[in-house]
This record gives sequence, C-alpha cells and structure tokens, in this order.
Amino acid sequence: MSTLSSDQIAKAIDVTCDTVIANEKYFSDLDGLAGDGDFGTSLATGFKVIKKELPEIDKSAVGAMLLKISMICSKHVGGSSGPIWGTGFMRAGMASKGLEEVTYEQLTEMLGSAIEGIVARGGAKRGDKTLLDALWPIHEKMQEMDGSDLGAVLAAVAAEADKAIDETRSAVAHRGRASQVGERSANTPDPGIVGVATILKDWCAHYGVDFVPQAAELKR
Amino acid sequence: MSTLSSDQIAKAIDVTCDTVIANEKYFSDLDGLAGDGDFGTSLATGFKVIKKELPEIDKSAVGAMLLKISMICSKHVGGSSGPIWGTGFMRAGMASKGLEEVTYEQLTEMLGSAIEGIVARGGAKRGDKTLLDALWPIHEKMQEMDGSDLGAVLAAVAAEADKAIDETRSAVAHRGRASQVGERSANTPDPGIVGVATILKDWCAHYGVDFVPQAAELKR
Amino acid sequence: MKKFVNDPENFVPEFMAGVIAANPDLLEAMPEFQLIKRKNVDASKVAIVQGSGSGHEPAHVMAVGPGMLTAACQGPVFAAPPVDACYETIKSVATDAGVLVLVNNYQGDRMAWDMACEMAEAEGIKLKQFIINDDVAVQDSLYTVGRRGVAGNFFVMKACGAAAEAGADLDALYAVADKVNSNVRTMGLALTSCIPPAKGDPIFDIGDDEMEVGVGIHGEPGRERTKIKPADEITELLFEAVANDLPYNSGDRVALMINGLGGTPPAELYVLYNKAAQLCADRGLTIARNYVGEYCTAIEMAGCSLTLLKLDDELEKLLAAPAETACRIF
Amino acid sequence: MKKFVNDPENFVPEFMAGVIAANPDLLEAMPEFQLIKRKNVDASKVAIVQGSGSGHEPAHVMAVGPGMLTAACQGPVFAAPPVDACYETIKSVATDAGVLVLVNNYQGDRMAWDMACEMAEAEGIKLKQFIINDDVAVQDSLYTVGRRGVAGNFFVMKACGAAAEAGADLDALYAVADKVNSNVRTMGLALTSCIPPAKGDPIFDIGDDEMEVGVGIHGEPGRERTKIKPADEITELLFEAVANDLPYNSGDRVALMINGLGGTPPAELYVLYNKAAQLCADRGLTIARNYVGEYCTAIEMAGCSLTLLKLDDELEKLLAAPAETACRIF
Ligand SMILES: Nc1ncnc2c1ncn2[C@@H]1O[C@H](COP(=O)(O)OP(=O)(O)O)[C@@H](O)[C@H]1O
Ligand SMILES: Nc1ncnc2c1ncn2[C@@H]1O[C@H](COP(=O)(O)OP(=O)(O)O)[C@@H](O)[C@H]1O
Ligand SMILES: [Mg+2]
Ligand SMILES: [Mg+2]
Ligand SMILES: [Mg+2]
Ligand SMILES: [Mg+2]
Repeated sequence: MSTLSSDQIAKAIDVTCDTVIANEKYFSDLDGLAGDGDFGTSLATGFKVIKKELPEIDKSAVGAMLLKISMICSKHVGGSSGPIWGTGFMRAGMASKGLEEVTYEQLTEMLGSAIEGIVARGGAKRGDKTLLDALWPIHEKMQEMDGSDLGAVLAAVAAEADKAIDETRSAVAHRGRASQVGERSANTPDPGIVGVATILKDWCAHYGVDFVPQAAELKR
Repeated sequence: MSTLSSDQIAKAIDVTCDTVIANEKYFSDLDGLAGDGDFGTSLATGFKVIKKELPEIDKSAVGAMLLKISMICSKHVGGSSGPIWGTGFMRAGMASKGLEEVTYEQLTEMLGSAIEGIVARGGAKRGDKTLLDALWPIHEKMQEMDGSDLGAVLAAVAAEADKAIDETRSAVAHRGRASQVGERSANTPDPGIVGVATILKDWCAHYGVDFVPQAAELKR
Repeated sequence: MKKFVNDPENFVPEFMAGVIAANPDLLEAMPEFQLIKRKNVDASKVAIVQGSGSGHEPAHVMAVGPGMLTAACQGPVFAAPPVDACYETIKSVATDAGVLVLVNNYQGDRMAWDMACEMAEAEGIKLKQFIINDDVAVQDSLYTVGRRGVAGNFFVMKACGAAAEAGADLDALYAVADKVNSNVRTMGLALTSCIPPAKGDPIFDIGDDEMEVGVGIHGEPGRERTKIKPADEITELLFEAVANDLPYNSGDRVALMINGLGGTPPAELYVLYNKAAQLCADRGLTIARNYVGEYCTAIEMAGCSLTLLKLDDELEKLLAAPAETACRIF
Repeated sequence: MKKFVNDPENFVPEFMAGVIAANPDLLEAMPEFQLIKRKNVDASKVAIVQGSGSGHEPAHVMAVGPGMLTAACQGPVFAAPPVDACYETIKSVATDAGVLVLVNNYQGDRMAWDMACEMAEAEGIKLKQFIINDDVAVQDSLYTVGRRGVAGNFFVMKACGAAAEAGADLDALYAVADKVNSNVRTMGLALTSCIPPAKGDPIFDIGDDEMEVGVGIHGEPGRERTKIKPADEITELLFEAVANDLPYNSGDRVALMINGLGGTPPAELYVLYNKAAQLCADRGLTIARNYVGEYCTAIEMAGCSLTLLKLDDELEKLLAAPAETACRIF
C-alpha cells in the first residue's frame, strides 16, 4: 500500500500555495457575488507566509508540520477562513502526531478529523453551502477506495469537488457572510468549494493525473 | 426718435428670464470648464423670482422697477453674479430714476452707469475675460449709432457680444473663480459673455431681428 | 482605484500607524497583531475589547480611548482578524476585574474570538463574550448566522465604556451590553459600492439609478435592490424598518443616529436627520440624544444607516458621560 | 446622481433644518436668509461671522457654536450667499463690541460681504472684515483675485472664537486672524470630481488613473493634472508645496491638518497623516496639535488637503481652548 512522506505532503501544500496565491483575486471576486469579497485575499495572505516558511519548517514529522501550518493560519488568515483552515490543519496535525509518513488510511482519517473540527468550530450542516459540502463527499470517496492507485484517488476526489460546485450552486448559503443575504446567495457558486476544487484540479495537473472539469468555475 | 416704455423694458426682462432659466444647466456647465460651475444656477435662481414677481412689480417708473429687480438679485442671486448683476440693475435704475419711458440716449447712459458700477464693485479691466468684455463694446456701439432703428441696434450689439466670445476665448481669466486656475482658463469661453450674447440672440428672435451667430456657443 | 494607498497589503498597518502618530499620549500599538490599546490602563477596572475587519473606521481601533474600548485589533479590510491577534488583544489588557469581549455578529469574528477566548480562559483570564446584532435587514433565524452587528455597536461600546470607567464589574457590564443590544436597531442603505484596496475594484455592481436597501457594512446585498428614491422616502423606509422592529412606541425616549458609510458628505446626512427627526416626532418618540456623522463605515461607500436606541435613565447617563477617542474635532 | 437629496433646490434649507433639529439647545436659524446663529449670545463680546457657498460642511454653518462662529449664512452649493443674507448675518449678532467678518478669498464672497459691510456700517454697526487666503496652489499676484481661502479657515475661526470668548476686543481679534492667516498654508488634491445637487452631474471630468493637484474646494482645476500616485508620494508633494511656501523651518511648532474633501474615508486620511508626520519630523517640525478628518469639504469629492500652521504660545493656547459646534462625536 502506498504511503505519503512528510516531504510529499509538504510538496502538495506547496502546490496548494501556488494555487491559492494565483487565484487570490478570482476567489475574492467569487466571494463578492454573495459574500464580502475577502475569501481570496484572506487565504492568500496566509498561504504566502506558508509558501515562504515551508522550506524552513521541520518536516521530520507530519503532525508537527501541519500544526505549524495551522499556527500560520491562526496568525495570518483573517475572516472565517482563518479559524476554518486553521482548525482543519490543527486537527489533521493532531491525527498524524509523531508520524514520519502516513498511510492511505491515516490520510483518510486525518481528513475525517479535520472535517469534525471544522464542524465543531462553525456548526455547518450538509447543504449549508460551505466547503464541507466538498470535503464530505471527498472523505466518503476516500473511504470507498482502497488507495492502491493514488492517481485514481486524486482523479476521483477532484471529480467530487467539481460536482459539489454545481450541486450546491442553487442552494442558499446558511453559514458565513453569504448566509446573511438570504435568497440572494442562490445561483452563485460557493467560493470555498470552488477553492477546494481548484486546488485538487491543480494537484491533478501537477501529478499528471487526467481530469476533465465540468463546472464553469474550473474551466476558465 | 424712438423711446422705450417701462412695459417694453419689462417685456425684454421677461424674455431675459426665459433665456436664463432655459440655459441654467448650460451656463453652469460652461462655468465648470474653468470656474466652479455655479453661474447658471445662481443666475437662474434669481431670474425665476424675477419672472414670478415681474407681473406684480410697479411699472409706472423705469428706475423704481430696475431697483426692485436689483433687490431681487441681492436677495436671491449667489456667487459673484449676485453683486455684479445686482449692482448693474441698481446703477441702471438710479440713472433712470423717475422716468416713465427712456430715450435711446438715456438707455445708452443707463448701460454706461451699470458698467461703471460693476467695474467699481469687481475691479475688472479690459481683457480680464468677464462679461464687461461684452458690455464695453456694446456700449461703444450704442454710442456710435443714433438709435433711429432699434432693430438695427439690437442686431449690431448682438454681433458685438457674439464677437466677444471668440475674442476672449484664448485669454486667461483675471477675475472670478476662473481666475484662480491660471493658464487653465485659456481656450474656454467666458460664461458671463456667453450669457450676455445668448440673451441678445434671444431678444433678436423675439423681436424678429435677423441675426446669424458666429460663436459655437450660440449655434447649438 | 481612486484611493490614497501605497502597497494595498500595507494599508491597514499604515493607517494604524497614522492613528498612533496622531494620538501619542492616548494610545499605543502592538503592530505585529494590528492591535491598538489605551496607555495607562487602570488595572482595577474591567477592560473592554473588540476586533473585526478593517474598513469600518472609526470603528474599531479608532474607538479605543478613555470611556470607550480599552483595546482593539483589526483584520484585513472586511475580514475578521486572525485568532492570534484576538488572543493577544485580550491578553494585552487583561485585568483581575476581567475582560468584556464585544463581538459583532459575523461568523468570521465569532469563530476567531471563540478560539481566542478559549485560549485566554485556558490561561486563567476572566472574561465574558457579548454578541452584538442590531441589523434589522437580516432575517434572524435558526438557519442563518443571524443578524449582523452594525452601527448599534457604537452605543454598546459607549455605554459599556462609561460603565467600566464608573467601576462596574464584569457581570454588570455584560448586563449593560445586553440592555443596549436589546434596545438598539439599525438598517443601512447603499448608493454606491466600495473598493477594498487589496481587491482593487468594486465589491458589487450597482446601476447609476439604483440603491441597495438593507446593505451590510461589507457591501453584502441587502433586502432589495430598487430604483433610487428621494431622501425623504429613503429615510422613511429605513425608519419604518427600524422603528417597527423592536418596536419603538409613543412616549419612548430614544437616541437617533444617522451614520454615513464613508462616501456620503455631512450635508446629506443632515438632510436625512431632518426627516428622521420629524418621523420620530410623528411617532411620539423623544430624541434625547442624536448622532450625525461617520461611526461605522464601509470604506468609501456612499450610503447611510439609521439607528434607534430606546433609552432609560441608566443608558442616557452612560451615553452622556465623557469619552475620548482617536477621532477629534478640535 | 447618487445623493441623498429631495428637490435639489431645497438641499441647502433641508440640511440646515437638520442641523437645527440636531442642535436645538445650541443653535437657532433664520431660514429666510439661510442663516444659523448661536443661542444666548453674550452681547459684551465681539461676534464672529462668516458665510460662503454650501457644500463645504462642516464649514461654515456647522462651525457655529461657543468658541467658534457666532453666526454664519450659506449660499447655494458652491456659490456665495446673496448680499442680503450677509447683511442680515451681521445684523443678527451685532454687539456694541463689534463684529469680525471672516471672508474666504473668493471674489463672489468678497463682493457680497463688501456690499453687506457697507450696508451694515451705514447703519452704525462696528465691524472689521478679514480675508483668509491660505491656498498655496494658486499664484498670488496683482493680476488675479489672489489665493483662495480653504481649510486654513478652520484655524482662523478656532483661534478667533477662543479669543472672543476670552474677551478680546475687535482690534485684538483682527490681529489674531491676521496672525493665523499669515502662518497657515494649505494645498488640496482631488481623486474624483463631485456633483452639486442642482447641477446633477460632475463638475469636471477626471480619468480613472488621474488626480488633480492643487484643486480648489469647488473643483476648480489646480496646478496640474497627473497620473495617480501612491499615497506617500502624494503626501510628499502636498507637504513640500505647503512647507516650502512660508517656509516652515526646523524648530517650529506646528499644527498639522489632514482634511478629507468628503468622499475619502477616515482610514485613508490616517495613511496620509502617517507620512505627513514623518515628513514633519524629517524637517525638524514639532507637531503640537493635529487634526485628521473632515473640516472643509467639496461635497463628496474623494480627495484631501494638507494644512500647516506655525504656532506660538498664544495660538497654541487658543487652539486648545474648549469649543462646541453642530458636529459632535459623542
Ligand atoms: N461555518 C462554516 N463551516 C465551514 N466552512 C465555512 C463556514 N462558513 C463559511 N465557510 C466557507 O468559507 C468560505 C468563505 O470564507 P471567508 O470569505 O473567509 O469567510 P467570511 O464569510 O467570514 O467572509 C465560504 O465560501 C465557505 O465555503
Ligand atoms: N469682477 C468681475 N466683474 C465683472 N464680471 C465678472 C467679474 N468676475 C466674474 N465676472 C463674470 O461672472 C461670471 C461668473 O459668475 P459666477 O459663476 O456667478 O461667479 P463666481 O466666479 O463667483 O463663481 C464670469 O463668467 C464673468 O463673466
Ligand atoms: Mg468572505
Ligand atoms: Mg462660478
Ligand atoms: Mg469576511
Ligand atoms: Mg461661484
């Protein structure tokens, strides 16, 4: 069974930094449709620091590295995204404490822990139109698959996130700044979900995994 | 020799009211080019009151009627135009005190008095790019002519005012709000001169006097 | 982007440095946390803190001063401050008397302050959190994050600030905050959008003849988008929404605030006040105190909000007490 | 036109009614002359009056109050008040101690006040007229009307207001006005135009990437039109123009004002203040008092002006004296 080293995870995070930084304005514009237009900037502010500090961060243990990244989120990411992503990285880090590399099962559990933490922090439910509506199906898909072909897993979860964009598009947001505009949030994509899907799309490109996006927001 | 009755003068003032009111926005726009954009509104505010009160104003004496109009200017016209037009009407009124009708010579003197008063009030000199640069040549033209054909006089003074627009266009304003922008007032028409010329053009139309304007501002 | 700004990333640190430079005797900063606090804090009194996105000045850091906030931190424009900054804000002014944490009801702020309060309490700091939610434009329901906290926040800060100076303890201060929040209602309206410096263009599009009724202070869409109306009709529609919500009844003494959202000049706010004062009189409300100006802005948005606070003797006295902040006239 | 306005012709009377409604104990109006005056004027003291176009609020009618103006009248937006209104303003507060008439140097204002002063003096009213002209953007020469009076006006009103309260006589007050005016310099800058309500559209056109350096408070073109620059460069260019004019020299104590022209939000003004304070320090100027906010606006123009006033002990004391106007924070 395939395992992921701390360095491999660090590399994936580094690719994520590039995605978030490159999409700063786009993600903020999406957030401006029904929210307050800060999503892209908030996230990019933190991931610029992560990008810069990542080479220096101790990578001998996966958990410690993720906790360090969580702290950067607490320190540098404003808006709801700070507590949400900070909590996610913190819980994933706690779930992988002391490990030098993680198995596919451990990776799946780390995501499960992150999701639990985010739910506890922000109280979102299925269909509330948050990035959890992408993370839940991703987690379920990972539980279904055996992880023997990580490329296949990546293609499958990228497709789940992609699907989540369109499946939640017509919904009304019930969390975050966008929830305070009522019906007006319907028929706009959720920026958090688009963010997760864009990261996965870019991972596919980076790892040479075939993936044909469906949602308009990924086809730009 | 032709004389003008108080009623005839009142009628000319009434036509002037229509001109000023109809050009409120245009005159302000002209003033906005190098000045502060209030000329049209300031003048129109006063002439709306004049238009309304004119039927009630005692017309038994020319002088008293003009003094009444001067008072309306003092009360209702803001900006430099209040003192300028108010002083002009006041001095014209003083020069025609007690007269029931005025001769052509008296009319010419009334304009001369108005000009003197405006000069004393605002200190403008020839070429300072103010409405005096229209009034001076008009006054001189009136002194040259004998007034036997008032239509011919009207056509001649309208042409003087028309000419003054283009003759002062390239000058730099030395008085009023527009003077405080230095070179920037060059190559804009002076709104006060355009105002005088427009009034005379409309008088020509009202009295059936042929007049073919040259300046762009009168050809709209 | 028509703004006075250098590198947009430095916008918040730079304006905060300006606030400190203009108030060297009154305030001091911890720039690494975008935090401003009073100098010479009286350790025997409850400290009052707040922190939220930037772009609402004079809220929140400019509201620090005697009789107002003890400390405040700022996030980036329109985004809640990072958790760390909230935590440090509490820690920087924590006294034995405790800390009152005033949070405007936005999920980002709430989550950041929740985490910060947990961290501070774990270290033994005594505190209470109070959530402000005065915006009637937003439906309050179990299925949303609830009503937003907007200009009514000023009255909570002012009343609690005065009570804290007078020596009230933490529970008493919480009760003051609760009394103000229960009696204050606001609704806003935008004529134009606004441009967060880092974004560089308007946060929403709005037609030349349109207005956004019930807009949030971050440009969030409101109750409805309509054709622009005369000032008196706008005042009426804001007043009705606000006055019917609590409701405010004949005989009530109130504070009335006309708040400018940043791009609306003083004269227009007084046109609105003029009508609002008439509407209060028509309804039998006595305006005991009034506030016309910029209290909680949305950067340079042209727009306004109308706030009513029902007063009792206690609140009236607290509002009248002296206070001082970064913003001065003389 | 994105403004809170009913019938544009009633804009000025309506905002003035709002000012009165918000300050019933402090102020009263004579609406037929668009005139606001203090209640309970002390007849033994010199009265201070002013009057100019509207659109510069809080100047001029909102600057009436104890320690500031005794009365002021407003013209239409951006136009001098009618002669009658100026005359009535003098008359309404004339005391045996006399009246100090403060006129900003615009030809319209000057002619109206000249006529009004002649009328008042003919009736035996004792008065002195003082002309304020602090704008360094305008060339001062025999061939123009001279420098405009802009935000520096605040300091003349404040210092004279304090001196009048302290019982100074008319000659002494004139000397105070002269001292302030001789030591104060201002320059403004616009990022956007503004819309007089009666005109309905912008008073000038300006590109999305342009700024107008040395703009007048009525949108008069300034020294030059350039590409927009970072905030620090803007501050530098205003500071250099102002500071070199008097000039202000190392060791001077100064008051520094960053004035918003109406559409610029508080945070941006503090970005400018931050840099201006550094520039003062670099030049060896000590900022004894500072002012950041809206003191003299051009309706809703986005822009600013920078003012320096060289202080001596007398002026510093006069600026520090208490005062009260229509605009309040608390
Ligand atoms: N309670 C929540 N739980 C999980 N994700 C959330 C929650 N609220 C918002 N989000 C996600 O965060 C995104 C918005 O982030 P951001 O703009 O930083 O927050 P804010 O709403 O405070 O402005 C949303 O698109 C959504 O996907
Ligand atoms: N000193 C003056 N003497 C005569 N006419 C003048 C003088 N100053 C200005 N004007 C005329 O008045 C016009 C501007 O009037 P207005 O806009 O009301 O004045 P302001 O310059 O105060 O805004 C100018 O176009 C000019 O023709
Ligand atoms: Mg957001
Ligand atoms: Mg003008
Ligand atoms: Mg946000
Ligand atoms: Mg004018």
